Amino acid sequence: MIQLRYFASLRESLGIGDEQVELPENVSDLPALTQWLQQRGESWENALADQRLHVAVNQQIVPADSRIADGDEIAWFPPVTGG
Amino acid sequence: MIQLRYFASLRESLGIGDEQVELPENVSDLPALTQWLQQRGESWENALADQRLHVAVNQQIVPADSRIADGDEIAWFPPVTGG
Amino acid sequence: MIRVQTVDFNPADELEQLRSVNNGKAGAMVSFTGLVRDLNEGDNITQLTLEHYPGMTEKALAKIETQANAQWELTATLIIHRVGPLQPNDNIVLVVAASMHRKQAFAACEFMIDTLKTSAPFWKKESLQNSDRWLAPG
Amino acid sequence: MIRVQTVDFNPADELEQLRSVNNGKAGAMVSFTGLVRDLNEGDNITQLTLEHYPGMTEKALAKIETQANAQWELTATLIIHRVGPLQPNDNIVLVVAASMHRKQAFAACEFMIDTLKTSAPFWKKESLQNSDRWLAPG
Repeated sequence: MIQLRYFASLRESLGIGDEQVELPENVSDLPALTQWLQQRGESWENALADQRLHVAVNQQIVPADSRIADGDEIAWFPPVTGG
Repeated sequence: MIQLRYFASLRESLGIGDEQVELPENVSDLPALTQWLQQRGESWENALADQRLHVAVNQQIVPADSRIADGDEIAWFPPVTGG
Repeated sequence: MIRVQTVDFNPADELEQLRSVNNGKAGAMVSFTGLVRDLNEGDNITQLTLEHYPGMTEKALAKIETQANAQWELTATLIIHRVGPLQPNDNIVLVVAASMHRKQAFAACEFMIDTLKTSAPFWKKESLQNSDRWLAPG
Repeated sequence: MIRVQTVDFNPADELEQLRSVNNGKAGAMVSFTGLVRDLNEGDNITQLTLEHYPGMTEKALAKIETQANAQWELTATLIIHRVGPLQPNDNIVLVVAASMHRKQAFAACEFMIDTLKTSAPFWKKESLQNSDRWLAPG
């Protein structure tokens, strides 16, 4: 299983904040995972195509082409605006 | 009359914090006033010779050769160390 | 010390608390308080909602504190950030750096709030009279 | 606002007071608190006495505030400086700048304390175990 999380405007666009899914066969990096999620429909395709999104794996921001593994927590979110 | 004030280590060296004196004849600038005060004795001569001293006329720091007039408030003090 | 919380904090009490444990070590304490503004881009703000990433946010703040302490000689640091719905003039964030040296306290405090704004996972949503909008980095 | 006083002040109360009158205008408030250190140049400090030039000091502080407000967009400024005998960890000075912009609040606060240290007529005398000494600018 992998834990997926979506924050802020992305969470609202997708209508979901977090979910647990089985890591699909043949998916071992972020581009493949994103592509797999984008097959869910147009809203997913568009929302995850946003180049400004950051991705964190296990609560660390990582490059968009990073590898992933079973058990990871993967989060997508727009640029941060705290403070 | 002019008001003279001495602060901090200078006040302690001179043993006086403030005084009112008649502006002496022929004294119309700070160098002449300083010279006149230095005639009071060695402690005055030495203390007022300190090049690090600042002079304020009417509560504004001024150049050491500034003119003075009757009614002025003149203050000498070492470099400031507040804050 | 870092804290992420929904409840309000009192910058005054936090500073006094830091001062009481300081016990004469630091000569300089610099604080930054971020407040909810009532006006942004010409619009009246009725509410500001702070979302965060529980777990990652705390790690990000702890890392910022660690970086500041590595770069400057500090006797104490503090970061408190609120989350949830806030009203105009509410406290959002408090960042404090204490040092023997004033320049270092200023530099560290400014570094911590600057870094927080670009790297800690918080997101702001403004409520206007009749609509909401997510803020973009400014 | 400026104040020169012998009695203590509470940075927390002062900040809270500024915040309450801020009423949503400023988004950023930066404060500097100067504290009496218990150690200086390797010596234990038992007391620090602040002398000032009544009248001129207030004018110098007011001028610093005016300069800061001319140079940056500020919604509020505050300078409080104590005089007389102080003990280690006592508050010496509080400088606050509030602004809509964080960079401006930092710059203005640092300008005010830097300028105060070089131009406002205050003098510090340290009491050690068995002697006193006047401080030179550092």
